[in-house]
Amino acid sequence: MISAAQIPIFIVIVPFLAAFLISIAGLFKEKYCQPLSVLAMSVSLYAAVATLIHVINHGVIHYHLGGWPPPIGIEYVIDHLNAMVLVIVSFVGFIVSIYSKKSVEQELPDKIPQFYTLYNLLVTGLLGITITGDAFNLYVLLEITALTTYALIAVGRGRAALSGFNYLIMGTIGASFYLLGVGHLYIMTGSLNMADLHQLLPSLYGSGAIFIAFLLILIGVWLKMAFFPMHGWLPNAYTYAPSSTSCLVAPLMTKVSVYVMIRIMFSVFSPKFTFQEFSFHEIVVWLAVVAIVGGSLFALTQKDFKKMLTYLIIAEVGYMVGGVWLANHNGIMGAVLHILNDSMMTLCMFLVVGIIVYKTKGHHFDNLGSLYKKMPFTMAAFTIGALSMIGVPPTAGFFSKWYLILGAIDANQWEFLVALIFSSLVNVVLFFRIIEFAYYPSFSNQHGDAHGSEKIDEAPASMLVPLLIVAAGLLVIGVFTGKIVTYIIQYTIPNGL
Amino acid sequence: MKAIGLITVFSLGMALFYATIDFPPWADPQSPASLHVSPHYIQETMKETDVSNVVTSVLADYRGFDTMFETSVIFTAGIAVILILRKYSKKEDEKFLPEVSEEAEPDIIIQTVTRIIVPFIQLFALYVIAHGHHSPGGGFQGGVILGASFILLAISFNLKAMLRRISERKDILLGGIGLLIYSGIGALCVLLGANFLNYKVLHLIIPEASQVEARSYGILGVEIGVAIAVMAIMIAIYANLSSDGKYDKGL
Amino acid sequence: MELILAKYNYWIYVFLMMIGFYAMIVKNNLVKKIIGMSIFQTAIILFYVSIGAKKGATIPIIEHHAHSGAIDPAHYINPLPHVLMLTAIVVSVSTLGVALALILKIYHQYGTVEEDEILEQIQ
Amino acid sequence: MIWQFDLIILALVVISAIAAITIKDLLSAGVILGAYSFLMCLLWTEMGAVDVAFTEASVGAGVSTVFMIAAVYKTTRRTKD
Repeated sequence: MISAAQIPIFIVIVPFLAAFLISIAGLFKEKYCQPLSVLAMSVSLYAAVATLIHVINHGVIHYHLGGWPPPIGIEYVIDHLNAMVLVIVSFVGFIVSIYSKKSVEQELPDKIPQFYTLYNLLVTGLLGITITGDAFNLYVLLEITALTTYALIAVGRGRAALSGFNYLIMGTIGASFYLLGVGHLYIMTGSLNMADLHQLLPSLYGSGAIFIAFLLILIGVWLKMAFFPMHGWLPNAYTYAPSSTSCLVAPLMTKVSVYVMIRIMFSVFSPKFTFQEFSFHEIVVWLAVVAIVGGSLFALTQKDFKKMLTYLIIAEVGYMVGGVWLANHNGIMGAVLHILNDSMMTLCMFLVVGIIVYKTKGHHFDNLGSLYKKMPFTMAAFTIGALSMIGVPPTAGFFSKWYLILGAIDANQWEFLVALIFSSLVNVVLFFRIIEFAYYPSFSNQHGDAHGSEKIDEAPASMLVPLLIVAAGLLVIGVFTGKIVTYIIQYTIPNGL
Repeated sequence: MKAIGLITVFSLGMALFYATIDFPPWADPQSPASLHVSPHYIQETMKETDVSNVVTSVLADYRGFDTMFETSVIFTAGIAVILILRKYSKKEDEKFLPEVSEEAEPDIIIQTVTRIIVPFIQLFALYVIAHGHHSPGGGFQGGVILGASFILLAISFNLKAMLRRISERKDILLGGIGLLIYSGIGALCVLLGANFLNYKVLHLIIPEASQVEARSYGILGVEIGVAIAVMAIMIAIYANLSSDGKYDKGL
Repeated sequence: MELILAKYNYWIYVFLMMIGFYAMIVKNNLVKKIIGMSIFQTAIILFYVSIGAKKGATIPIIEHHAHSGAIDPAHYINPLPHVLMLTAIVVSVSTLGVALALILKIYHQYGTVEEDEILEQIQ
Repeated sequence: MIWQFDLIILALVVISAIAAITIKDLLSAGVILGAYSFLMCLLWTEMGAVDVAFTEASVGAGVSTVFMIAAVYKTTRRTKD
């Protein structure tokens, strides 16, 4: 009875319904929460993959919610770009929902139903942001993701509550700026639908209000993705969050925000406005350069594995924002490809951190001692992830960096090229230092009972299998980069660039 | 820090002020916002949905998808507060206790007035929910008022008195059920072969209803769902905030 | 003068927003930041409601005698911003609830709600 | 719409906003925020946004104020700014 045209709605609605079922199921039997969550995520992933295949074969899908045509109602618009992001989000959601079982049981033993309810709502929010074609609907979903993230971060240990509060303040400012920008667009045009705005706006380019609207939306989105001058909230928030939270939030939050930025720049406004009327793109690339260099340098000074990774996230945001604002084909292709690669690399790294926290109760460098002997599979996956972060050829990270470098050369923005190479060199130092720490026993127990602790002590299968899948995925994406570019990425370049 | 803050605030103010120069004059009937999309809602609402309050018809039907997520924002907040604050075991004591902790004597006048007034508040809330089609109001306002009547009970007696009427489990259950009503009506439309939240196909299962009336009933259904969810979550947030998540005597 | 009469409503919203934003980023007390946040969000709602206002129009509820015959859109206020702002109000109360829950948790951890005192304790 | 009424409410809104963030007692600040919300609600009724005003009266002026006061009761009224 359900026709194939209804498939896109299942991507969002299944995790959404599951959230309430989980909260009710949690009142009766807590052990059903995690399997329900996995089930919902797998249905969502299946629907997302089916949609992606449909988009590749037949082009853009429009889905009218409530049967109302836009701009009267809300519509879903799925093109190559967001079909790909949908698959990434639902894949990460699926992987982490399997992985989280042991980790949540250890860190939040009495709040399991609430955790999985919010988990499903968070994934729903991210999927909804990606799929929607309505500027205001995006705001509502932005707030769902924000509220769930504040709570999921704040239940961590130590400074988590304070970091969560700072994130709340910054996140609310970001969302309010976005809402204000949409209000400016609405007062000037009378529409909220993205495609409709794209039609109406060109006659208003040059108006001060439109310029301010663009600026407000950009600043709002930059706050959400922790782009350079507005990155202060991110490191503490992600470091003190529970491992399952950071595994889900760290790979997705910044990438979905980058997606929103691309959507606003090219689908609501146009490349002509963004790069000619606005004419700030060289400054933005410079900001990205500062983000990359600064993020890498701060990462060097850290003595904590997880905190180091959070600074690398800031550097990676610089990659993507810089790539988009290079304003040429290779730059944008590199940035879009990096959304895919970086979410997989970050996921891989945070999964490793989660396992280390599960086994050694900490993420400081001291906790890494002789891990290569204790957990060979985990550390093998870590090595693949590290090589990809550095950008060594067969892994995925190399290819997006290659496109970004080509884009920098095309745009004559040599500073961006230098920053990319500098950051790769810093990554080499960072990850080889960690490999060294993990190869030898740590200093603190070198003299004591070092011999007893060197037996293989691998993580449980429910954590290890997802990690190995992701690590293998990094290699697979690397090998099939050519296919991904021909079938998906090259369609994401806006018309009229 | 203060100087940077002031500079940021003033640059924001100047930017927004600069933007207002291009705005159409305030309350201008010829502004784009009044001409582009909104006339459709005003002209067609009676014909298409049989609801005379345009805000309700846009809220629950034309942009019903927004409203579903808006309700789930509240639900999210409720679960988030429970996740952050709720303490299930007695053993973890706080290091720092609130500064005002003297216990007030129960006041007979307040308690009697509350006893008399609460049923009327609840009756009014039900009226607001049911009459949202034709007058200001609807699920949100009604749900908040319903929740407020329980909060009034908790303030004038104590939290235990409220929890005797609506326990924690029942509360969370109601919150989930309210949202399941909303999204379930949407999913029912998909099962009947139309797009999500397209209430007009409900005429297949509602006896003697035309497609337009089916929309009207669909709107009423989701408003009831919203009201239940909002009431339950308001109670949950208050209960957690006022007792530090311990669900003891409250304020 | 014309300009002032046409725009003063917008300027009030800009001013309220500046007050709220100032409190959010400069104030040291966490509860004060939350109060600033409420003012900030309410100012945005005021802005949207101002977009919907229409001179010489009545509230957006269709009158009963108007059921038959054409309805003049200029006769009713634009309902769309109202709908959007119902959402925004709900979002602001949800954010407030979560923020207050976080403040309670922070207070139990550090015994104060002043940001500088908390940072001193951490160091 | 009566412009005198409009101006008085706008002035009161601005005054209560400034008072809410400057007063050195969190309980009072919470109550003034409730008054601010209620004035806003009057302003919106006057602009014809009845549904928004109704929601603000029940949510902003009602429940939010209760939440705020509950939280202040459970922590402290003291503030340095």
